[in-house]
Amino acid sequence: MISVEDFAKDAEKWFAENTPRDLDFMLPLTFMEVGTDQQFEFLQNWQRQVYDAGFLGAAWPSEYGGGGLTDAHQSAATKIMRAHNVPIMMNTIGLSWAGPLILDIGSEAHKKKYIKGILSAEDIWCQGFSEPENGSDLGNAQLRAVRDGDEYILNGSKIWTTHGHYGKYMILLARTNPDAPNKYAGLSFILTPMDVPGVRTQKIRKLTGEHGFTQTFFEDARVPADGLMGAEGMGWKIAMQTLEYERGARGGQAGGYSITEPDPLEILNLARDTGQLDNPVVRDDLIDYIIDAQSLNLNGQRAKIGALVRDNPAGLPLMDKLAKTEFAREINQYALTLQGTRSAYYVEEPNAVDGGWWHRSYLNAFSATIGGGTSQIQRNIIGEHVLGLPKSY
Amino acid sequence: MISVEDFAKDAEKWFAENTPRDLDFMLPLTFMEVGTDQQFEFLQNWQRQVYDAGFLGAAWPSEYGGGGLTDAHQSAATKIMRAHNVPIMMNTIGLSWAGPLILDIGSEAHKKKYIKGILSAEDIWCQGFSEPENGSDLGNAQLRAVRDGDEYILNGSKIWTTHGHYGKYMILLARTNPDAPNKYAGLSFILTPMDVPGVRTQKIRKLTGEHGFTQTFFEDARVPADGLMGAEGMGWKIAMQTLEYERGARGGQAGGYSITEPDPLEILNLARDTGQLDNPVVRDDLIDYIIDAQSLNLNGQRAKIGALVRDNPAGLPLMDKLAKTEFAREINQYALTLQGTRSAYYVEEPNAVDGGWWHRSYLNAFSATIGGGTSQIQRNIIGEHVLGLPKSY
Amino acid sequence: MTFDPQALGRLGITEEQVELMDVAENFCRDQTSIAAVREMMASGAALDISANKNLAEMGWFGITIPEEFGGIGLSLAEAVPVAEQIGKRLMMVPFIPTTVAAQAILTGGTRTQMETYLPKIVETGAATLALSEANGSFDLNDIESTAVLGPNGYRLSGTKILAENLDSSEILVLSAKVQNAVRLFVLDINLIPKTAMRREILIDETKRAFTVNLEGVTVPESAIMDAAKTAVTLQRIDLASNLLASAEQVGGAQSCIDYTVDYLKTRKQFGKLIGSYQALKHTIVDAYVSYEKARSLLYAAAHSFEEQGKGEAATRMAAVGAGRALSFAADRAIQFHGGFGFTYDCDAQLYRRRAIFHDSLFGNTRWHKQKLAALLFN
Amino acid sequence: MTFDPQALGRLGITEEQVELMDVAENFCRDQTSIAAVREMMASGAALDISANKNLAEMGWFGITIPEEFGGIGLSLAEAVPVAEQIGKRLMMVPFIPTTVAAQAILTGGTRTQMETYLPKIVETGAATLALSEANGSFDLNDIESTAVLGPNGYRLSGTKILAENLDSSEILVLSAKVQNAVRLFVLDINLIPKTAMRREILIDETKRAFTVNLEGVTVPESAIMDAAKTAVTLQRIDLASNLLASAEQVGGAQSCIDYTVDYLKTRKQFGKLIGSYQALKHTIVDAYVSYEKARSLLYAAAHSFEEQGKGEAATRMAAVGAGRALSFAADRAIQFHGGFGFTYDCDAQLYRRRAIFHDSLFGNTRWHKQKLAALLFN
Repeated sequence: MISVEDFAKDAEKWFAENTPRDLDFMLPLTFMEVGTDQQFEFLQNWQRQVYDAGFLGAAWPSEYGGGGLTDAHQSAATKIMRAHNVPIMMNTIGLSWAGPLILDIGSEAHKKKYIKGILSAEDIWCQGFSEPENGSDLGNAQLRAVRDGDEYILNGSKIWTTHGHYGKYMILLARTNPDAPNKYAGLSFILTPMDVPGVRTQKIRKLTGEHGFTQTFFEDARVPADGLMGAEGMGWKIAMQTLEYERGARGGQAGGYSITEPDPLEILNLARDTGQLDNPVVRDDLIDYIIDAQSLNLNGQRAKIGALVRDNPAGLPLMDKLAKTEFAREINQYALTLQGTRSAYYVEEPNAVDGGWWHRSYLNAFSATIGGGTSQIQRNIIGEHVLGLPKSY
Repeated sequence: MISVEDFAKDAEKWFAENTPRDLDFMLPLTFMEVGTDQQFEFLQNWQRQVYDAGFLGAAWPSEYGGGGLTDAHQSAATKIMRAHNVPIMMNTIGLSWAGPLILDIGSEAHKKKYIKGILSAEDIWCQGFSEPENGSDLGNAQLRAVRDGDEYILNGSKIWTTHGHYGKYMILLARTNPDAPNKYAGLSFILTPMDVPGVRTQKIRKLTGEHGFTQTFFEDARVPADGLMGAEGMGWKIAMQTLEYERGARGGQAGGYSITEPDPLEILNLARDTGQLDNPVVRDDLIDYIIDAQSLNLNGQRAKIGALVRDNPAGLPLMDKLAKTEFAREINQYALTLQGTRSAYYVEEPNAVDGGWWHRSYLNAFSATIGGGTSQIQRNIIGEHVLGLPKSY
Repeated sequence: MTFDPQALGRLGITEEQVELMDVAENFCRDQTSIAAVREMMASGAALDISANKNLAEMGWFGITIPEEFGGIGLSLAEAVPVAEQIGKRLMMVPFIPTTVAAQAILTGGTRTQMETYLPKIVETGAATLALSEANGSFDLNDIESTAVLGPNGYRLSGTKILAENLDSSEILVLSAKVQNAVRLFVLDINLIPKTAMRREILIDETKRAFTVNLEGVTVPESAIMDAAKTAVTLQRIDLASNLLASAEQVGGAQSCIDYTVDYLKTRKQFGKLIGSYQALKHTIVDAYVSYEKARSLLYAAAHSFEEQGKGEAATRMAAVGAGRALSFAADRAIQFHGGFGFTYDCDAQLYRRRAIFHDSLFGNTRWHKQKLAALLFN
Repeated sequence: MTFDPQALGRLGITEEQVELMDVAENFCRDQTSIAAVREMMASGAALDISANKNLAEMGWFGITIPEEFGGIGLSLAEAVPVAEQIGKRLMMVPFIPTTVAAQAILTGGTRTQMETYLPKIVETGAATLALSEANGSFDLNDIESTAVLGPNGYRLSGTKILAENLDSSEILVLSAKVQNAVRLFVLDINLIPKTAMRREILIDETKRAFTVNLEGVTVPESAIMDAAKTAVTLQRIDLASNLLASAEQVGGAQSCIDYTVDYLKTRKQFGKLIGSYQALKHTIVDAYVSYEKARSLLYAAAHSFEEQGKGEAATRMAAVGAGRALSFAADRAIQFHGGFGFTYDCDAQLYRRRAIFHDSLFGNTRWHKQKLAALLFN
């Protein structure tokens, strides 16, 4: 097996040569922000290239399409990707949720069928958890799945499906038993093809003006029952398990990274470019953002050092999403105040500062403070699971 | 009757001549902050002087000890008191709660017995609403009052009683019927003498280090039943009525003022004295406090102009306590940051800035963000009664 | 140290204001709806022509114009309730730039310019201003465009940005440097070729603004305004804009809060109305408190606008209060609408974009606070 | 522009730190309790003599002192976990001033001074500093005390404030101007008459500090420290104090949050545990998040303290983080304890007073941020 050092050297060379630069369109910070077909196709192609070069899924088993190396190899490559500020790996639901889950508890047939397409971005995956009436209350999902021989018949609707209109498969949380003793016990987790009759997606326009996600309607849609993960009634448990893959609290992600984190250097550059870096009030504000960014960065480092988190091991992982997404919203919002009269502009306006990037980033930042459990829900989770406070609902 | 103008002229002259200046001890901002006997006695004497001069209770009926003039007369005098920044009128529970209530619904005997002593500060009044187990949940008061002939027998305990150890009378919220259909319906409102056997007060030390209020214990204490206000079971309604007197939402207060409002001029002076007024970051912060102080001041003016509040007439009165008390806490807290190393000091330390005034004011500010319904309860009230949001508990 | 809180504007109201408040509230409610605004936004319409016509018929473009020029002859204080109601409904009418342009002409125009333009403004409401430039500065003196006097008049050069409603206006007030001194001009818009105007893409899609390339445009010598009054006119433009923009934002904050409170009263999650959760309830209460404070600051600014030494401080305070109230309310409105809040269909984004737009035009919070510190502490 | 986030301190830990963390946690828990602290507070005791003796026996006053002087020979990074645990228990021991005084002597003392004083410090922990003056300035160069060389040594003049634990110390580091240049001195405390010391009334009643009148005090010529090292020593005093004070505050924030969470889990109002109300729950979560961030900043500062160009920035960031975390947690702790929070008996006030005290000693948030801006942006 190639040494981690040599692998890192190869990665360094490859990304130095192959990272796309000077595009004439804006790249999204997260997969949720993909707003145009142009962005989508570019990123799909880019993930494919990284996979072909061996720097994505390096630690996944080679018999299913992975690189057959170790987590240390993949970490090294991922670190180099960050350092080169490369475009994100866009098939995020596949790479961080479905893939790890399938490798963890899927059948041999699942692994053969799905893993390679996840890595190569040939098969786009999406997630069907939220429903129109149950945005935060995932456990209350009502989409009905009725077993009929080798199939499930699906009826209901899922919403806020990122890449829904590109998706080949969906990880679906469905109600198989409406009479279960509690709402959670009636749920099942099903790998669902989206190209079957009765499945229809409808684009939803984001507050940015772009199209980013969809609502998916299921009308007597028949899907193979072998997509059931675990057993019927285990859906909630498995969904929580996938959340842990995402949080990185368990290993198993394919690597790469799917979120470009806000870098205070960028806002410093903006302040300098707009002539505000000499303003003591602005300097004072910027120092706050730098301290905050640094503390989040350090939280990440500390989470890996057992001795420094032993009193509350769940604390840092569980606060990560809240702290980072609120920070992103705030720093992008602040950036608008540095632009003077030009903050009146938006994307595609030639007079706009940085092409309207900051405005769009601010609006898009809500996708992360709302999606995947709102910041308010995150505070409940931290309060209850880390501090042991009583439930609020 | 003397004209308001002439009355105001007399008041102007009297306060110009008689307002005490250059005391060698600190005066409290509110009656809740009276921390020493020296302060208490000084303020009691001062209220007596103002009353004797005719500038307190000017609008209350002359047959009970008031001045027999109009609200306009008293308002003019009160305004002049504020302008001269005179010491507060300290018998606040009497002046703003008990007195107006007695004048409103008390018997002729009540009026004859109580009103004059309230105005002259000879009879100190205190309030017995909160209990140790029911700080915010006043409606759950458990102090038991059992009717026995012409008396009530009281058992239980009240807490956070300002001036409890000086008090001659208490306005008491007691449970006369434990079996009432709901917790509110079992309460009665009783004017209670405190110098009877079975009533014992115990001083509570405040976080400032001073003694400010008491817990009051009732053990088979017998009090005259003619202290009952309204009828049995109406206690909650009457208590809410007294709140309205306090908020000024109904007229009837004796006048004067019982709270010295924070003045941003003072913090400006502090910033100048400590050489911080040239620091652009401090200037920026101070502007926020000035804007905030100004908006609170203007809220008060606007509340009196019907056309400017008609869409939400309850809004300004109900937010007044929340906004002012949180502002006071914040501005006093901020003041500490202007003092450099000397902010390490506290009251009575010769090196302390302004004799430690700011530190004590900050700590005392919690009496107002906690007492009389915490800021959290205030937000519930505004949310429910102004915005019509559903209850939180 | 000149700061005296008592001197910082008191609050009061005129009978005319009360009257206009009533009329404006009813008028604006009847004139439009969010659905109609969204339709115009999508169509790319220049403005709401029908509402605008009705506004003109009510005489509201002339509220602040003296009767001798055909106006109603009231003050800016009376324009405030109108702007507030227009803001509440997100109406696409050029009330603010028109009123401010009229103020500019009244303050710094020659008698002839007043007689020429003011009656027209009352009639059509079709006036605007072109002051800002690509440097993004809030300082109206910080410009580079020039005007050079030649045989045919002033030959202009440079580029202006953020000229609101230019394509639907007839009269333009613009600034340019004449021999290194900033000067103001008022002119017929048809002196500027259509090809010199480019419609800009704004964060607030209910607003319209243009970049104007002045290269080669020549205006008659009579277009130049009174040199001695340039400074006071620029100051008036700045403050009048901020006063009316504050009113528009306060109105917007009100409807944004109402819109969100309605959702909190009807949307359930985890079996309970989400408005019963204190995380949402208390925060929207804070937004409401912030809005009420902003309203008080606004009415005080309106009341003391004309008072020397008070008007500026009161107006900048109102601008800070209004900007914060709307920004905060709208930011939280997006968040509290959850997934729906992240959609284009949710109105929360309209208010948030509106707040960003206003923070851009004549100074944001930081700018106003800096000006206030200089006013009050120096 | 020298700012590079990657250069701003990384996080790591030494085996010695882990070990000291364990030992310190157990030791401090066993040594004291809040009840004992309150008793000493009330008694006016100079310090917790028994705990102090045990601390000395553990050798902890010598953690950062090289072995040749009798110390353990570790770095300030290893003193951090000890200060954190001391802070968590509000222990009345002079760990911080002693450790910082030792750092001062190590950095700017002569060989003889090191040999004279450092072993004594290891043994007794009885060293402190007198630097600040009545002007309240955080700038250690901003002093007016003077030292004039005469036949019997330096004759001192001026007044020092906030000399911690002076009555229970044996060794003192102080600053005074010699011919207009700030210089440092180290001396036996018995050179200063008891009558020249006045115990101060501090906001933090678990701390002890003194005003010292230097008028007429003469110290031997040998007391003066190395002139060439004055600047670097003052810088070291500043940063070491802030590092350890941050640790003490982080520890305090932890116990303050624990204390409050316990109350939220047991106190009922309106029939429900108050910790189920989001107004309290979410706010204490925010305090907890702030505390965890402060901890990360603290450990990073410890880890990169000795690195040129990183140590200062990392330490000042830690100071900002720790100060804010404790101030916020304690302010909310008072509020969330309701009526009880307003009493002297509630521990919330102890933490709040502690935070104010730390904001006073070697720079508050605003001061550190200003220094950071100069470091990172200039």
